[in-house]
Amino acid sequence: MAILQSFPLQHFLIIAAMLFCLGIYVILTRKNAVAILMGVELILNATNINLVALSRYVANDISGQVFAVFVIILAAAEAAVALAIIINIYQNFKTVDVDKTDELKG
Amino acid sequence: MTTYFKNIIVGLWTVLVGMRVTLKYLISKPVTVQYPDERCDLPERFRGMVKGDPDKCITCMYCVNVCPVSCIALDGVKSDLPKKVVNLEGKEIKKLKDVTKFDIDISRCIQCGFCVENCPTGAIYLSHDYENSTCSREDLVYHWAKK
Amino acid sequence: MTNYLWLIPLLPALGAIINLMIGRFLGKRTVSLLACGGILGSFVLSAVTFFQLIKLPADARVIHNVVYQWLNIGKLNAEVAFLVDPLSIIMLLVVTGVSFLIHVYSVGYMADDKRYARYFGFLNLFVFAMILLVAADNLLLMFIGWEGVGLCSYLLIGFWFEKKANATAGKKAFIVNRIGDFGFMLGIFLLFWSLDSVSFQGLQAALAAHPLSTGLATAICLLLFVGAAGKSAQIPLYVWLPDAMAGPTPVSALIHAATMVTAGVYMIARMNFLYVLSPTAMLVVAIVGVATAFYAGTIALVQNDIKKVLAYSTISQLGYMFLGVGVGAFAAGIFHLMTHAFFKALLFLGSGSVIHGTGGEQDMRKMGGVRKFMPITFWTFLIATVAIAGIPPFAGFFSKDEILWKTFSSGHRVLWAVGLAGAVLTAFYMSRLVFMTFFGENRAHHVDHHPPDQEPSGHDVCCDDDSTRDKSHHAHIHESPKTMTIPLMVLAVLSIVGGLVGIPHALKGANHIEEFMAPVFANSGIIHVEKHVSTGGHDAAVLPVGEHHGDTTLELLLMVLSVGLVLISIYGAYYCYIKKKDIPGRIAQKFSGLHKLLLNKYYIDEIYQQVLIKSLLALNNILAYKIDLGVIDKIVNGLGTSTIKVAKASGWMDKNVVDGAVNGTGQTVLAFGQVVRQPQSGRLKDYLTWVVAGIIMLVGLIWFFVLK
Amino acid sequence: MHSHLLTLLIFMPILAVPLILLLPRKSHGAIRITAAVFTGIQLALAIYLCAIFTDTGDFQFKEKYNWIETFNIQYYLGIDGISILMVLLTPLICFLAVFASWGINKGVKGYFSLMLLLNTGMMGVFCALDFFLFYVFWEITLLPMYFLIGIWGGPRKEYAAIKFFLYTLVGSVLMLLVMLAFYFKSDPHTFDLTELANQYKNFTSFGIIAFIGLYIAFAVKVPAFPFHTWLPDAHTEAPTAISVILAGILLKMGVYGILRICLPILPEATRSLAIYLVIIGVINIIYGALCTMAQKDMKRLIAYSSISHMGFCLLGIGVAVSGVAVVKDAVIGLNGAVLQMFNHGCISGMLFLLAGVIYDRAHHRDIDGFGGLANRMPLYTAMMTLAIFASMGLPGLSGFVGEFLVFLGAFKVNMPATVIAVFGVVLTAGYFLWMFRRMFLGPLNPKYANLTEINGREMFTLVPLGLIVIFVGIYPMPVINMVNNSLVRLLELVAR
Amino acid sequence: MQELIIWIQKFVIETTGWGFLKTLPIELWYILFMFVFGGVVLGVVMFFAGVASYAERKVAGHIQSRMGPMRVGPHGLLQFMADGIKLVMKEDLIPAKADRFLFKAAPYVLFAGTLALFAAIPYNQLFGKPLAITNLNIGLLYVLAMSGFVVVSILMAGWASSNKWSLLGGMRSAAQIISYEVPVAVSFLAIIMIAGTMNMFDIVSMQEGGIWNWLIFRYPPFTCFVFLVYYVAAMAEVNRTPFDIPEAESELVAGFHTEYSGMRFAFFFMSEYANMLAVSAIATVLFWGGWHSVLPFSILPEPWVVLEGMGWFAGKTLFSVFLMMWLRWTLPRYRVDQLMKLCWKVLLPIAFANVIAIGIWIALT
Amino acid sequence: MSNSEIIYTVIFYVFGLLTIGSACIVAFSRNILHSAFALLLTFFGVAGLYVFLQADFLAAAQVVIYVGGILVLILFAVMLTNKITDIHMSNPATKPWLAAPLVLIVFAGLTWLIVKTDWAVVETAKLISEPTVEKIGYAIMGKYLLPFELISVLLLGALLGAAYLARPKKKD
Repeated sequence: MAILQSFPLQHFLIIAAMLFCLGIYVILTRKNAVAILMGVELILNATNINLVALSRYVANDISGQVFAVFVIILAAAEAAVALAIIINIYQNFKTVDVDKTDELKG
Repeated sequence: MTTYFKNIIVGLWTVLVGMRVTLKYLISKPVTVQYPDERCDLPERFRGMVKGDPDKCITCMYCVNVCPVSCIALDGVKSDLPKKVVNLEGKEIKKLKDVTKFDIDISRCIQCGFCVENCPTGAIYLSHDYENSTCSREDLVYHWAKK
Repeated sequence: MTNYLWLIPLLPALGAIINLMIGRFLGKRTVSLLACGGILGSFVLSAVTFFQLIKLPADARVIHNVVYQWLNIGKLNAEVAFLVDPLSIIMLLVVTGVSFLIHVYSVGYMADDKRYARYFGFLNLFVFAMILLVAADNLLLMFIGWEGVGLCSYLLIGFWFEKKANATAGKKAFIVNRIGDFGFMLGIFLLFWSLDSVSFQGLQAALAAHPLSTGLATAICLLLFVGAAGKSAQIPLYVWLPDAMAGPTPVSALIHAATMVTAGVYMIARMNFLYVLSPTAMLVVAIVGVATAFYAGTIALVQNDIKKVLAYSTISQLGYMFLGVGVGAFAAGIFHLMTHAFFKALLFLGSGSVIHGTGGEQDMRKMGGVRKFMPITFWTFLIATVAIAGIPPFAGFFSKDEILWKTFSSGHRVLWAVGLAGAVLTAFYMSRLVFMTFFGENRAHHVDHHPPDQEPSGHDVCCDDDSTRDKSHHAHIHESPKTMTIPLMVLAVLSIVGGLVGIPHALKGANHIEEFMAPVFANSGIIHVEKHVSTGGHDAAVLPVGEHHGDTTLELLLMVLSVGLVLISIYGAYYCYIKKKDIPGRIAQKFSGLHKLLLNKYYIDEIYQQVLIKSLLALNNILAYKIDLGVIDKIVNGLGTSTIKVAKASGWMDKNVVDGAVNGTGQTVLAFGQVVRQPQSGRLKDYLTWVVAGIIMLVGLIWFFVLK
Repeated sequence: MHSHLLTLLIFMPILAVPLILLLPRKSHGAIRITAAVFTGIQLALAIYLCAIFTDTGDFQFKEKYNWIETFNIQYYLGIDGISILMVLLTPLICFLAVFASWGINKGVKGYFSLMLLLNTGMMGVFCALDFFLFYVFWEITLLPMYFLIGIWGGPRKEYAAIKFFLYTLVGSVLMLLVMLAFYFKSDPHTFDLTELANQYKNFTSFGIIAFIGLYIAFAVKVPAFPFHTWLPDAHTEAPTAISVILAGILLKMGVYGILRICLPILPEATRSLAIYLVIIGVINIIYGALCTMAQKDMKRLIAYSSISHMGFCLLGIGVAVSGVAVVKDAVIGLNGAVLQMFNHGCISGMLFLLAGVIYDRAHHRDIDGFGGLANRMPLYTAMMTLAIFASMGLPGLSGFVGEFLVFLGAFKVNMPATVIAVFGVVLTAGYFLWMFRRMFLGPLNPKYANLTEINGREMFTLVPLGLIVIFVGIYPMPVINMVNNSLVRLLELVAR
Repeated sequence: MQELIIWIQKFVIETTGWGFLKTLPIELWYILFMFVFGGVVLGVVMFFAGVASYAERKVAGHIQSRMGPMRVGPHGLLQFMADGIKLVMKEDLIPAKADRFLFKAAPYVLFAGTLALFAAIPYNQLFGKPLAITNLNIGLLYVLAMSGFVVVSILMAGWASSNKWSLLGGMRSAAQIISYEVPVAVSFLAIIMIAGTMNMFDIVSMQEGGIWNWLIFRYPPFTCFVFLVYYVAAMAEVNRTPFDIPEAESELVAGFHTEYSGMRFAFFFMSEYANMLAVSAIATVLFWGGWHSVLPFSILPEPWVVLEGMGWFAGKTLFSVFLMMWLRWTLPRYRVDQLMKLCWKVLLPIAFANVIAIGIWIALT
Repeated sequence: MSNSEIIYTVIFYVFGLLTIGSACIVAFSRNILHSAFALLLTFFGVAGLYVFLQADFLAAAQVVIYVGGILVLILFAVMLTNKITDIHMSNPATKPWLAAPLVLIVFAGLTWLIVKTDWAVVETAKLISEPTVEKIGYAIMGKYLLPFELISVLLLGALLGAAYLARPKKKD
């Protein structure tokens, strides 16, 4: 379709890269475990964009979308488990601050 | 497992039964009336506001004494020309006093009807009046004595 | 021929089992039929056995029946076996016969008791145990019966257990009996180890083989006598019997007059071959017997409870029996046992009838004039009184006089004199009883207002708290029903003629009973003679009976003397209680100390209570709470706490000394680690930062070194 | 089947444990029934065993397998006349205990599992012929008992359980030490009891010490004065069925241990120390009886009476051993002791069951708090009468036979001791009748006017014991025939 | 869609004669059309919400033997106008501690999400073309996506109110809607299996030719069950009694919109009715043959058949709405646990069973 | 560039900005709830981008799963793990001075890579546009059946695991 001709692949990739970097920033700076999870979601979204865009522009087939679907499913699973863990952490530590849950500290 | 399906079926069935009931009421005539426009008929022995009739009152103070909430205030002076009042049995009795004060505090009245039962002349009675709302509390004290 | 001997105890046993197990569901009629039928069967069988025995030649009058082996270890060989010889057959007849009559009497007496079946079950069980005791072939089986009658006595005394006093009386009876059994058991042990046998025949044989030393025989005899004293209520173990009057009156008649209490006498008679070896023991028996006879008689003088009087009278009469066997007049003792069973049963049943008729009244002071209302009871009672008082030709006269004569003739003059005094006392208190109860006018009402001042507390035994009887407390006094009066009449007849089997030779009688039992005691006589000869010169303390056929004149004289004294005594009682009724009171006032002492039974119960029981309980408490909890547990707990303390100390050592050194080393390492661990914050983000930085560096390096 | 009968007997109850653990926690009925069925099978096996058992004086139904070869430890089972009665009594009591525990509602699963484990342990103790195996089973009984008292017990259960545990543990430790001493002194090293008995000469050097060690271990279980104070507490706090097992079987393990281990292995020491056994037995009898009289709690009273009655066993053993050289028929006392073990098991079992019955209804056991129960519960009273009269040693009931034989045996050997001990019988009558009077006779305490009569299940637990009591009382010969030869042989070993 | 736009473009240019309009790109037309149509839908929905509130009160009144609103206008017909004026005039209160931005945004987001549902619903056909804002070939998925959107806005409102009742109501609501979305999705799956498409227009087209062609009667009784599951779950999704836990006035005052007043409340209010309408419309589309007549032929002649279709569609949809009202005044409210139990233990298994059964049926035929 | 292209471009950049802008709010907002709600917009923006990539199914799935599922979960988690009545849930950043340079370096590297790489883009004429649902369906059920099944199992496992983790703890 016509619309694809309007803007090149790189635009999508740049947007994805920005999302990715923002996700990493969130992960690196946030204390709140839920916020970190949000960062992970951002990164996953960025990946998905890359997958779909590259499969559309470069491979021109459906596999990228299929994998994007898989990633979405994974994200859902990951979110569920991660949030369950976070709630458990909250119950045990009364906080979700990852800096304070440093029982592993040697 | 059987109970599970039975529960579902019974649940559905009871919903249908309920819906039949509500539908019946939906199409039947409502029982409420548009109050200011239409009013229901009051039953004969409805106990509305207590009213006094100073003409019939012989100031016997029965009602004042019997009132459980003391909402009646009654007073009289010896009248110059005693009148005669027909009591409830149809006999005439003398009315020796003029009523100077016949106050009934509706806000306290509980419509027990003791005063009415004890009044020998029917000077105090329960009316069918029930729209008593006023703007101030003072207005709820009705002064039946003629000034 | 001997096959049915085991049936004699079995029939009452069956009756007992049925009545106890399912009696509740049977009608009263069935219960009484079962109970009486069982006893009647036993009696008939005993009678049959008796006739079989009669048929046998006099020397071989022994029937032996082994049922099964009970215990057999080493030399110990105890069988469940029955031995019937003239001695035991008389006992059997008396036991089953009197029991049967009392059963019949009970049918009327207990008619409206709610535990009717249980009562008859216990009664049957008692008869079973008694038969076991009497017919036993060995000491062990005898001991079973011995304890069995004790058990039944316990159960029956406490039959109306709702009243605490009744239950306590039963308990007391059992425990006092146990104390006696303590001696009895030790006697059995000693006997067994001395003679290696427990059966009577075996013992006799062993004794014949190698005679015992006198000391050992004395020990055995005295130990056995402790048991006999317990069972037969002799000093000092008589205390349970007056209390035992708490049971229903037929029970008192059966157990505490006719059968169980005589077990001790029977046992000594049964062991005569042993007793004759020990003159000392015999003398002790005789002295205890006569002392008891006199002592109990004095107490009986002042008692006001009709059954208490009879109880002390029983103790007194038992004393006579012991006197008899103690002086070697075994046959006379058994003879008195038999007659006593008749008239004392009659007395008890009569008193029961009076109690029944007056609505549960036992205090003689509240009776009087009952004669008019209860003629049969009165006449039978009178016969029994005359019999016990020793007026010829009633039963008691012959047996008692026989004992007194044997005592006198064996040389124990003092014992004889005390015994005679006891006989006078007997006549007095029995007459007093009769006069107070049956003569004069009814004092039920005006005595009622007197405070029961003289009744000692704690012994107010009133057996009837059955509500039906309580209601008719002062109701019209009436004669008892037929089931009660017929046994009375039968016993009255027996009381009259019972003595005729033993009319002494002095009165030109044949003394059949002594002759009949002679084989049993003859054996002992032989041994004794041998012994007597061997020891030589020994005072003729015990002489074989039946050798004193001379001295008839003296015997007659003594008889007249005793009868005369008894008649005087009766008149005295008549004078005091009918003619001049104020005399007893005046005497009581004059000798108030003595009167009080007698009334309170010499305070023996109180002494026992204070001295023995109290101190025992105190000891118990000390042992259980002071020693067990105070000492042993303290030690255990102390050990525990000291262990903890030691552990704590060693823990302290560990912590401060050993750990100090170890920790010092550790801390050095730790300090070093502290420096190194800084990058490892344990924080996820720090690690992630390092990861990102690392990746960047890695990519940079790759780019720099590889791609470039 | 005969060759593995004992193994089957021992492990039958434990077979039920996994089944019970698999059952749902709530299905109490199924758990109880499982326990009842398996103990019932065990009981049937035990009865069969008794039926085919004839006392030859030697070990029978032997099973011998190597267990830990390195240390020459064997799985060695066998029974003779000394153990046969206990082998019969254990399943019986346990079977009845299952029914007596019908009312347990708390942690039913655990309760029955532990009870069955306990059952296995006790059976093992009575069947083991290897000292090590014996010790293992001995210890197996310890733990379930601890938990059964400590979890399902009364208000002071922890105290009682720990006291029980500590006492027993001290004893166990001593036994372990002696066991090791035996092992290392024997040549070749062995734990085999028969072999150890053959090598008795090796142990004479430390016989006295070994005997004392073993004695303490066993005396705690008996319990002999002064190691007896755990018993009243344990009994009082334990649930009914556990009291029954404790009194009925566990106490017998002590006496059994003395008979099985001390006597044949340490004949010389036993002989020289037998007089102390007699003395302690007499102390137990009199001291226990006197203490009993002061008790106010029904179960405590029965517990102290158990102490008193177990004294007869010690007395019987003591006199038999000390009289073995001088008296021809010393075995009478030993017979009495063994019979007393069996009888006391039945009688005290009955008594504790009866105490449980009244406790279930009135929720207390204060003797003075009752009164006149005979009127309200005639059947219960009848059973109680039977039990206490049997316990008093009334002739015609089983208690008499044992006591009488003990006294008879003792009299010749040690007359003073016997005289004192016989006086214990008087005291026994005193305290039991006193208790009976206070609880059952007299006016009915109005508080208990609505007490329900003993029910069918409880009767079911009592009647078999009652029948045994009566049967042994009137016909003891079958029982004596079961044990006599073994005891004669045992005394031969002691006389060496 | 494209053709419809082109047709409109042509129509507009021809009628106005403004040729320059032709230079505008078709996409702009498209956007314009969407705005116009969206405006129409908005108006209809708002009007409907008012009428529905009136109808609801009337229905409630009559079911309870009362009269309902009677004062404003004849038989209270203008009541909704009065209410609307009242709501518009009312002061807009914002709690002091509220998160102002989110508080303000929430009703609009919610309403937008609800309104977005109407974008994909085909209301009728014009010359065989769907009359819809957009005819999505993933229509059903879109519907699902939008109802998920509602959840977020409810949470937003609940949290932004800074009121624990609101928050609890919001969280309950979210939990409920998410849960009930699952049976809805599974019933959609059954429809998709039958239709072989997610395009709602195609689904409606399948059902032409009489009542027996409606999907609800396609594989009886499974499709009936599918409908039941959908309908129950949909009622739960719009928080209607008996599933009005989030608003349970007796427990939570009024749930997530407790703190709202005035116009913002009106948006919540409207979005509830709009949601009812949307859900009913989807039910109509999926099960009741959309705009198709009960009969296999249309009553009105060709050009007016559009009106007939509109009538059928509106009638069916409004009947569904009435059914919801009827149920509301029949049934009591569920408890939370019962609600969840109903969803996960009853509706979901039945929905899956339907899918499997229908799948087998399809495979067999 | 045609008119329609302009419109598309505008719309595209609107979506792009929406995505990035809301992602920035996610990253920089001090209120975690704002972050969460901004995430909603990010997801929407990404869905829009999918539409531009003609992945309509994916766009719908993105909204359904991310918005309807994950975001709600996140919101719940936020509300459950904070004192919910506190409206200003602070979400402070730590060490931004350390993270920012790192992230910038990464971004620079990526941009450099994207720009520098010579992407083998297919010719636009061949970029076919057709409904993807059916194709995705066939791909999942055919070529990618195994990963699909695996992911199903994983999802199931995650479901159970999450339920296990989040179940109420028994009070001792």
